[in-house]
Amino acid sequence: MTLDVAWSERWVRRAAEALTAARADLTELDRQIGDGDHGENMHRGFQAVVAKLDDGTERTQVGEVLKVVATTLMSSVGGASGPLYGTAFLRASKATERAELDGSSVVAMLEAALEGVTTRGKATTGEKTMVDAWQPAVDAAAGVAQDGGDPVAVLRAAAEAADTGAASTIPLVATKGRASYLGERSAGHEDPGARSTALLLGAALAAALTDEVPSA
Amino acid sequence: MTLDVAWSERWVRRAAEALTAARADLTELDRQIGDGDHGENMHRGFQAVVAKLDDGTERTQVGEVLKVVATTLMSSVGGASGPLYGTAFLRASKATERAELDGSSVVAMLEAALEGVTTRGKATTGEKTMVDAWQPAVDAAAGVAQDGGDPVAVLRAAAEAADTGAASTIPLVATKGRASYLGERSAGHEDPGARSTALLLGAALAAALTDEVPSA
Amino acid sequence: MKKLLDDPVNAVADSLEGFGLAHADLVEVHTDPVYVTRAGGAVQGKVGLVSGGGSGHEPLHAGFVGDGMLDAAVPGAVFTSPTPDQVAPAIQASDGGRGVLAIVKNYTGDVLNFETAVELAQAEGVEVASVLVNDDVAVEDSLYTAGRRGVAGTVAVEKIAGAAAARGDDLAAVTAVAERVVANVRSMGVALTACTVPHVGGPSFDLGDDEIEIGIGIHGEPGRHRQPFTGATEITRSLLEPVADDLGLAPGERVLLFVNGMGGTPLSELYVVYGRARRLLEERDVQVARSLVGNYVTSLEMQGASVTVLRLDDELEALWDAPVRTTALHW
Amino acid sequence: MKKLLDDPVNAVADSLEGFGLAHADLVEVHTDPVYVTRAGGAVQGKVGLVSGGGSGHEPLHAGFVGDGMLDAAVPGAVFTSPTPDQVAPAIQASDGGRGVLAIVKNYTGDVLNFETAVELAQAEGVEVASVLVNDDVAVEDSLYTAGRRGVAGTVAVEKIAGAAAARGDDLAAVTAVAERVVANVRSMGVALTACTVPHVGGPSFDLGDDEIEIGIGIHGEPGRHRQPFTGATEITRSLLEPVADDLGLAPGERVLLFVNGMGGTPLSELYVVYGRARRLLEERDVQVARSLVGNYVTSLEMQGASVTVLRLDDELEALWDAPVRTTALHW
Ligand SMILES: Nc1ncnc2c1ncn2[C@@H]1O[C@H](COP(=O)(O)OP(=O)(O)O)[C@@H](O)[C@H]1O
Ligand SMILES: Nc1ncnc2c1ncn2[C@@H]1O[C@H](COP(=O)(O)OP(=O)(O)O)[C@@H](O)[C@H]1O
Ligand SMILES: [Mg+2]
Ligand SMILES: [Mg+2]
Ligand SMILES: [Mg+2]
Ligand SMILES: [Mg+2]
Repeated sequence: MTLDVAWSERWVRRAAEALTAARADLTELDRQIGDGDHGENMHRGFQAVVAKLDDGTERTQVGEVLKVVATTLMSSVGGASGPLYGTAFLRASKATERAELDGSSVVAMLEAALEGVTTRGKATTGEKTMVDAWQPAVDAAAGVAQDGGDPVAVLRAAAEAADTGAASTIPLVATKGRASYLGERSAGHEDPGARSTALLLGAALAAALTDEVPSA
Repeated sequence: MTLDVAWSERWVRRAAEALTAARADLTELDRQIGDGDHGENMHRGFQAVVAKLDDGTERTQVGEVLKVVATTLMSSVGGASGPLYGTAFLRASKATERAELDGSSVVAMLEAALEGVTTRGKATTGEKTMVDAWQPAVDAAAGVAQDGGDPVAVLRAAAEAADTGAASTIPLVATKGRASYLGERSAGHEDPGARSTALLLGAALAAALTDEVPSA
Repeated sequence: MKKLLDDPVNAVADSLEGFGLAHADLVEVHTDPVYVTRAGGAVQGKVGLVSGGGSGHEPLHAGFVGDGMLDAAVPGAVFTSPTPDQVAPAIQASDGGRGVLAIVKNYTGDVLNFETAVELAQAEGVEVASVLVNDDVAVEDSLYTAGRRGVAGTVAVEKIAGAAAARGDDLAAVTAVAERVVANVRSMGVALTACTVPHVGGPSFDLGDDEIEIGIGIHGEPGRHRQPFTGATEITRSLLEPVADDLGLAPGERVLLFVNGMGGTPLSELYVVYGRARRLLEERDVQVARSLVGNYVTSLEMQGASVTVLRLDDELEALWDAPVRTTALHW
Repeated sequence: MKKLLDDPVNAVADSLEGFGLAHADLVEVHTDPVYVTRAGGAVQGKVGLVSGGGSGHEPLHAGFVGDGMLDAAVPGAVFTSPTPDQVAPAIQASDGGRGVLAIVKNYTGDVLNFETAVELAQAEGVEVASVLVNDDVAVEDSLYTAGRRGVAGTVAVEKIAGAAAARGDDLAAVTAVAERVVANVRSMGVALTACTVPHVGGPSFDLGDDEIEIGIGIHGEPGRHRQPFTGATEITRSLLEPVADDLGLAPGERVLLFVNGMGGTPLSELYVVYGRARRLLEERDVQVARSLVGNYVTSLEMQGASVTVLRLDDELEALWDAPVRTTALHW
């Protein structure tokens, strides 16, 4: 399957679906070590994105779709995750100004997204943030691409690494974001933003595996 | 046993003891149909009375003791019960300006007290107030005195009638005091003021049956 | 029970001590007996205004002591009216030579204790009048009850009578204006939760997770009936309609709309209720000319609110607008 | 969950609608995007002041819009910072030709969203400066945290910077005075209960019947540690001491003492805490020259309080005393 504009739209719709399904779970994770709004924030944001996508505009580049995601998240999410994901998708959109992505463009997209997150948030791995999902995703994707993997294999590596990365935040003590206020008490809980990153990349993979578009 | 000044002091101390023991129960009754302070009010009032009694003054008339009760309740209880009991004891003190009470003076004392309550509170029997304890107490006492009963027998009749009277308030719908705000919902609960009246008269009887003075 | 108190027995005294320290420019807290006067004492040549009642309704009444409102407030124990020996000196301390108006909420306890206090103060040569506030439409006003309770409408009575006294009205005129407010103000309240009286230690009534009490007073007492929780719009309607009906509001009339919090409800929710109540009044073609939203007559930490409507005329509106400088109301 | 709301999704919008209707003389509520400005818009020739953040802290910030304080406030969703496209127009609407100061509480979300908004407003030609409020001593300020949070001290920053702007200071001077407040103000809070975010429907954390959370923020987040409930004196000590120590208060210094309620605590208890805190300061020979007690920076209906101390000098004291006319602060 090719990672074209239609794929990117399916990605967004699958992401919206996945985040709505995980709304309560993400909020519960955030309730444990944050302020209990991450599920609501991501749900609100991606519902707005989907509404925007349906505005009838024809889009010919993957980057155009990702730019809609970026600007809509920026203006509808708020909180820490709004600007972080907004910037991630803005950078990613600039790296994907093309009709179709090959393996190395997927890597470029993920690298740009990660760079967006770290530029804004100044976090590195091990600080119990979404970076702990993005960074391994980028690394794994780059490895598979280097070995000549096809774009779907690259995405799969990214999604799986993000999932493992999110789970790896559980024992960590947060030093960035709201969870850092808890100090040692932040250990023992998964970071909600790392989990939502894993969900986003999982949705990208799912959209690449089937043509089916989830119903709104 | 004679109902002398020593008896009246024992009465006050026993009353204080009984009200402190019933503090939580009276408050619970008041919580059901009022504002949950009657136990606290009576406890606070009679603690103040006992403190006042211990001021070293020598008292030669029952009325002097009851006047201490009256003025102290008036200035330390507040709420509805403060002025009602205050006036009751003030009138009772005027009816007992003597060193010792016979049967008919006990009746006169109780009649004066009831008159104090009704003058201030304007309630009659059946309105679910302390009048439903005072009125049968007066009636029963008058009956026994008329039949030539001794003062202790008169007191016993009053105490027993007050107890039955208090219990008789349970099915009533209140039309006076805070409980009247509840309308029909006030039925099914005993009136706290009627109960405290029964406790007061029970203490008067107990003080007449033994010389023992409860320890503070 | 978790409360920011030490010994519950000293709750009122400890709180008043802090209140007096925080606002020494405006108030003076007297102890033994306990009452609060404005700093500097009575204003000579002005009718004095005194109110009081059980504690637990803060900022009522001590929060309304100051320029343009009360000269003294008398706090009793929590939810228990003060005693005559507290009220009488407060009345005397408020006399600036033109008499004193006592503003009494209609509860048996308050009425009886103020009655005696007024007699005591009169015996000391002070001219004293009283006005009874009974704005709570949740209670039937009939021969078969103790009459309507005084609740949040008390703020309007104290503010407007205070302004009348401040402009120099004599005792009869201040009393008349206070009575005019009483005649034109109505309230009704709802509880979402009960409150816990410090010395009791448990909730004042038991309410299910999805139940509310309509027609509560301000003493943690149960309301007139219990119903399932609906939402702000429905609840506001069940408070506003009886109030407006009882007042007999006619199209074109002007009112003050006052949404009062019971202590534990966030301000943001009070504004939701305010918006709903305003819409209902506008549907009746009643004009909301003045507004007040906040926690002014509370029941400790109870969650809930009351809606108060005061029918305005030019004079009441001007007196409402007159300057006031107290710890809780200031313009 | 029982709250005086209809659909939780509209909680902020519904509340703001009521707020705007109740206070049309002071504020104007804008929708799409959502922000609040003072009625009549920017004051020409005055530096504009804008603040904002998640909702649920009412009266912060919209309650401080008015003469002598903020020109605009930007409320986000409950406990979620507003978006740049809300903040940027609020900044532009506050520009009276002498630039705008954005007062930002130090949370990653607020910082990032305001950052972008400031860039957007600057791109539209507005001169904008920012100040970060980070008064919460419960959080270690180190390389290993997101830094201290901004909590109740924000009120002092907004009041004093507002007074500096009102007296005609230029943007650099207003910014400098705001930074001076930030450098001299510290806070610490305690929760007796958690709060319930409307769209979550359950408590923000679970606390036992006899437990309290020391070092909470204002977003319903858990605190720094949990301990058994003691009483007001002990709890106040555990809040006041870290604040005073961190400020390095010396004998003879003058301070503002601000006891802030978290929304669900009765005013009477806040005064108990105030009295205790004052005594502790006096033991250190620190003079409490100014006081504020009330629910100003809240966490919905959370029960609890915070203690804030601001070191005063003559200028800060005069700016604190300068007239202010907002819905929540008025003198
Ligand atoms: N500095 C940062 N760098 C990267 N990610 C961060 C940073 N700060 C917070 N996050 C992420 O944001 C998530 C929280 O998002 P959200 O709950 O929506 O916002 P808020 O913390 O403002 O309530 C965290 O779980 C974390 O993954
Ligand atoms: N008008 C009245 N006449 C007689 N007794 C009354 C009247 N009103 C109230 N009471 C009595 O007072 C009792 C309540 O006293 P208390 O709880 O101490 O005062 P409050 O009602 O002010 O809280 C009631 O149970 C009732 O017996
Ligand atoms: Mg969050
Ligand atoms: Mg009672
Ligand atoms: Mg009472
Ligand atoms: Mg948030």
